[in-house]
Amino acid sequence: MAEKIRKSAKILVFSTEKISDPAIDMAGLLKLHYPPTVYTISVPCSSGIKPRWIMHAYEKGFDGVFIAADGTDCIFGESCTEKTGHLVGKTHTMMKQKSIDPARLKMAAICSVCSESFVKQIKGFNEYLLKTINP
Amino acid sequence: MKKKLGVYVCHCGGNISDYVDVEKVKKAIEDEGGVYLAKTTMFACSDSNQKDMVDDIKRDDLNGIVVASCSPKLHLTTFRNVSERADLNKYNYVHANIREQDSWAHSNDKEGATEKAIRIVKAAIARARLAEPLVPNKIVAQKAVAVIGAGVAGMKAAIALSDMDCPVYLIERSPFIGGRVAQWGKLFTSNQPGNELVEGLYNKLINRKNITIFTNAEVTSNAGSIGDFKLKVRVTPRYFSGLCSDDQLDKAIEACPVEVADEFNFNITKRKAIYRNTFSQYPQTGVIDMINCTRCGKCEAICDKIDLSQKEEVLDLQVGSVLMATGFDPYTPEAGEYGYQETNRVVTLPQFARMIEMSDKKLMHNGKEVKNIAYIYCVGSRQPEGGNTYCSRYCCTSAIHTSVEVKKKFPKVYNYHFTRGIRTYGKQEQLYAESLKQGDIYLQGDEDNLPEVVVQEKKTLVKVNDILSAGRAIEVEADLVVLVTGMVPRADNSVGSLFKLPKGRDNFFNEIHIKLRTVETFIDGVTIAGSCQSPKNVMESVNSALAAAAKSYSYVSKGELETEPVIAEVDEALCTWCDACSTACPFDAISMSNDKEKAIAVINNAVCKGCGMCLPVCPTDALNLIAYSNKEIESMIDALAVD
Amino acid sequence: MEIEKGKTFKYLKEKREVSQQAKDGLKEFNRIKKAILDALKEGELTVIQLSEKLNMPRPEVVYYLMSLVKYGFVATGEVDDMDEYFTYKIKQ
Amino acid sequence: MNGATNHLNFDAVVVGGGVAGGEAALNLASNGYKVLLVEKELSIGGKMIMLSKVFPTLDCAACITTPKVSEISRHPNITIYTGSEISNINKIAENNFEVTVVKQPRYVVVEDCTACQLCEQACPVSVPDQYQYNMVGRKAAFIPFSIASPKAAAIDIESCVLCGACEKVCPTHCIDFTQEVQTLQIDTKTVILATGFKLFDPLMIPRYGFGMYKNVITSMQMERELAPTRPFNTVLRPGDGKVPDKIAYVLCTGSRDATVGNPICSQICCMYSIKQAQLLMGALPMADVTIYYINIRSFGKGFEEFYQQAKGMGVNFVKGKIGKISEQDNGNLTLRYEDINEGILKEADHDMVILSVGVLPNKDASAFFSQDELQLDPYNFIYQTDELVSPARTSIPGVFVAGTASGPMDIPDSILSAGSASSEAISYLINGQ
Repeated sequence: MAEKIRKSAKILVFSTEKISDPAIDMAGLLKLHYPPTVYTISVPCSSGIKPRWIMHAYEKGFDGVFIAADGTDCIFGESCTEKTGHLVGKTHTMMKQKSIDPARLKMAAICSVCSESFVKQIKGFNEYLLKTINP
Repeated sequence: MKKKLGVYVCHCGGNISDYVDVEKVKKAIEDEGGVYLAKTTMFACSDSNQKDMVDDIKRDDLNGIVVASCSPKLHLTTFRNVSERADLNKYNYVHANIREQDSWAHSNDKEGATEKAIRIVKAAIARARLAEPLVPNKIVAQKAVAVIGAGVAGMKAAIALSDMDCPVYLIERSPFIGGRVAQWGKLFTSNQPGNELVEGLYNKLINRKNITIFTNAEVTSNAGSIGDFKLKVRVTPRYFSGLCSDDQLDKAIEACPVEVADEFNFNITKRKAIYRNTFSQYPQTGVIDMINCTRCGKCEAICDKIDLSQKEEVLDLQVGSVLMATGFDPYTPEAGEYGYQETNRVVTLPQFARMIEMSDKKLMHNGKEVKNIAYIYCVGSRQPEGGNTYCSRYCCTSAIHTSVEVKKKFPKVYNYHFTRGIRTYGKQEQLYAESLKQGDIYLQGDEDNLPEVVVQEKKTLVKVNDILSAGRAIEVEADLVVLVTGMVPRADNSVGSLFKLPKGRDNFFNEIHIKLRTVETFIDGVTIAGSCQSPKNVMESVNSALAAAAKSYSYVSKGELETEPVIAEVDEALCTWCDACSTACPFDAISMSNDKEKAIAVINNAVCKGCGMCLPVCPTDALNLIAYSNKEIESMIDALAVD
Repeated sequence: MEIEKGKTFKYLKEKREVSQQAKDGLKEFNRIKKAILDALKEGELTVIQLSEKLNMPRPEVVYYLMSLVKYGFVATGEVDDMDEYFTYKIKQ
Repeated sequence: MNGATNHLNFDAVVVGGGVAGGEAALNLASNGYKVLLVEKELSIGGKMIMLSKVFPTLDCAACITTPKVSEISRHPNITIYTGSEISNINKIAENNFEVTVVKQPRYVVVEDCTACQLCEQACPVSVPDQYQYNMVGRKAAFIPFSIASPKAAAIDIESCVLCGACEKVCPTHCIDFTQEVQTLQIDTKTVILATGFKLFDPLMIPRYGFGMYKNVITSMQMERELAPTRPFNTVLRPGDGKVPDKIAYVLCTGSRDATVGNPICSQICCMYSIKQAQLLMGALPMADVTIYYINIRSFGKGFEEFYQQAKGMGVNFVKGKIGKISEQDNGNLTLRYEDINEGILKEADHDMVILSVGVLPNKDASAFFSQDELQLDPYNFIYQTDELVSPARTSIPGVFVAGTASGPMDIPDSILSAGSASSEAISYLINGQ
């Protein structure tokens, strides 16, 4: 299938309502730009993201999925990081079974004011994904 | 039920429509399944539009609403309330963020931003199609507030809450209450000494039956949340079982062999391991600092009210809200910063304030009378590189006030101010005028031209290229250099982490919205007051304390609170009880039930916080979070993915 | 007197005199409105051109022109090559 | 109905419907107290509702004010009188005040008005629009501004020629010229004064040429030019409709200036000027913006960073005192100033000058009290008798002050001060002292 060269990768971000979503809001407030093909769905806590949702995103054509995790700031408890890591591991296994590059799933802890870090991470992720889309 | 949706796309007076073609967005979504009406609006949040929405919902029997505007943090509640006023269950309202996460973030790409807006709105529509009416959970709110920190903000907040008939626990980490104000001399503008101010507040506090004061007390853990915080408070004993007479206490202090730096005087003097309050601190009794005490028993022998066998206690408190008033630390300069610690001729402003308080007749330092005083401003604030970028707000006024007071007390001194532009905002300007009138000299540098302190054996020089006199190099030989240090967040602010309080870029506790919601935090039920939020002077701290008290009170006053009905639910058909979910739950909200034919998991609705940690661990996908079901999330992904 | 709904202005007219200033102001506005609209009938003009044509100070032209834009009689045209002055035209 | 008086009871009367008064009223109302909010203007929202965006977040002012305003206007415990003024407040005893309110006729039945604007279209009269700081006209039958609350028409009777055109077109027959001035007697237990501030009138400094040179405007006029509901639909100079490209700000206009009777700092002008400069750079990417200042006072949370951000965007900051402004033939302006950094006199040309006008006291409040004395401070702001410990207290127990009525402050400080006043008022209501 001939595809035209894409300017930016399609990325689904899972953010968390109290921690990383405010950081993504603040990135907008500070006019820190990132590709407009980055879409956010926010959930209460990153450790509640189901692997099947992530797999669904790849099936529907997303190039990458980014989990903007709570990290140790999580209001639901410190086990959040470990549990989010665990669900990422589980998803990686599922991705391998479907021959999807595990690097197309990325997780980073984004604190409530980590706007710059978010934009940096997303830009890096976008560049990586673009290389795999437009070889 | 087939959905009849109303969709409103907001211009936000240009904030959105300057970058997103809102008419195009409206056109693109009006034929989506379920959309009955689609409109654009200048300000979705305006009263007139809210009225229109209510009319639309009632007239057309809409059973779902989408507003595409700013972040849901600002207006989710606004539009949920609109739904309720139109007798539509508020959970049938879905918010789409096309400002912070679209028009502003992609202001450099109008086409891309418009395209993204269309998908975001479509995803919200997909979600609204599936939204179910929900009933909020009601929880009991404990009618009591814990105020953490007994400086002027904490004391004032406690009194205000008490006046509103709300029981208060006032928890202070140090052995004495009074905070930073107790360490200060005369205060601008009233010229009331800090100790008198503290005394007035303390007398009010101890007369209130519904205020319980804990000193030497620290919150060590927190379980629970808004309405019902369960705190553990560790109270370190004072090692006094009653009052010793003044005479006995003096003798006991004299007998103590341990000498340590006195933090009340910013380490410029020493104190014993057993010590008494200074006259500005309360309660007016002694205390033993067990970290430094050697338990030699000499003091115990002098007064029988001294009891080294007292043990620390851990108390359990239950409160509906927590008010944080943990204050600030004065910035401590690095060794060598403007000569700090290179010579004892360099001190900080708080140390200098204590020196003035403790001297009379002549201002002496190191056995020499002080004549020339050089004040260096913005130490630890507005740092050009790294460090603290913010302005500490109180210090210009405070330094000038100190220079005016020192001149009044010791008319022979000369004040030289090395500033970066004086910021005596508002009425404080009068003080600057007063200082100029008494003959103080002002010199100014800027971020590329900071003053320099040259420490020589016999003298200390302060130099700057003064921009007020066309950059002329000026130097002053100073008997004393006063570093006007700013405010920094408390070095040990671990109590904030217990409540997961978010911090800002400056590391002070962060409010929800700097303009209109300054005392609320993202953690429901926790408010912030005074200088733990940002640098403030006394009046500003008191105003914020009272505002925070009113807010905390509103959480607990009704005895009941509504919480989000977003909790986990179990698909009984799929559940095969394997215990994975109950292990994952951080709140012990899941247990096994044998009531049905098979063992299944049940959720305790009152305890479940709706984090969803149990979701991914279920091997049979039997768990869902209400409003975040597979269907809802996957239909949003579908809408976002469409090319 | 009988007060008729929808014609209550008659009631107030009996009781209150309309100030001369208000009457003069209305006359003046109508005169300037007509002058500006007549001038624009012949084509789009900038504030400076209008000012010369009507022999009216520029600030006054701005004020009345902007009012007429607000009331829906005049529309803003294009800006010149230097991005300095807009032209204004009759709203169709 | 002529001269009729009504007796009404409230727990609290809040005077002034700006951000501070609104916040205080909301705090009291949500604790179950019945509040009367008295506003002189035709809309609540004060000066904030007229602003473009707010520092340091650059949120649009309307976006954060309108929901608050709508919460206030819908609250079941709050009654609002707009177009109304206090004529007298008498303290009878603790928790017992008699307040006289004079309500001017709006000549429109607010409940029936749908804000359809047909009356506005029909009205033949055009007079300067005070809500656009006279930069454009408005009708005698008019809706004050698009986000006004209540959003309803009003008749400016002074300018009305009583032609009846508005009544003829009004579909709901809500225009009513039979309305009279109403005098209302109100019993209340406590009073909060949130009477706000006045802007310095730069006519008092003739050397700046305001009024004479049309391209010299005030910062509030620029605020309107930048707001979503702006008078010109873009930034233009009022002298000839040119898009400006060399813009100057003159800070401390009427502040820190004993010669005009206001020696104190207005606390907000540095920041709003820096904000406007940032907005101008956004709206007119080619524009040059210079700020002439004595000291930049960016002292609040996030302010210094905002100042640095403006520098980074290319706003010029010149430490200099403006001596005189003169006009050239093309409407451009020459600023003569003392460059403090270099210690010499200089001249610079700009095509538009914005005077960053300061905050002056609104002296209305002291006239409300005929029996008791409401003390003012040396600058004529309401005196805070216990400024450090109970900043909301005034010289009359039971009367509290909120917001800029007690001195210059920005929006967050006004909100906090309103929180403080309402908290003290609640204590007073409960304890009766």
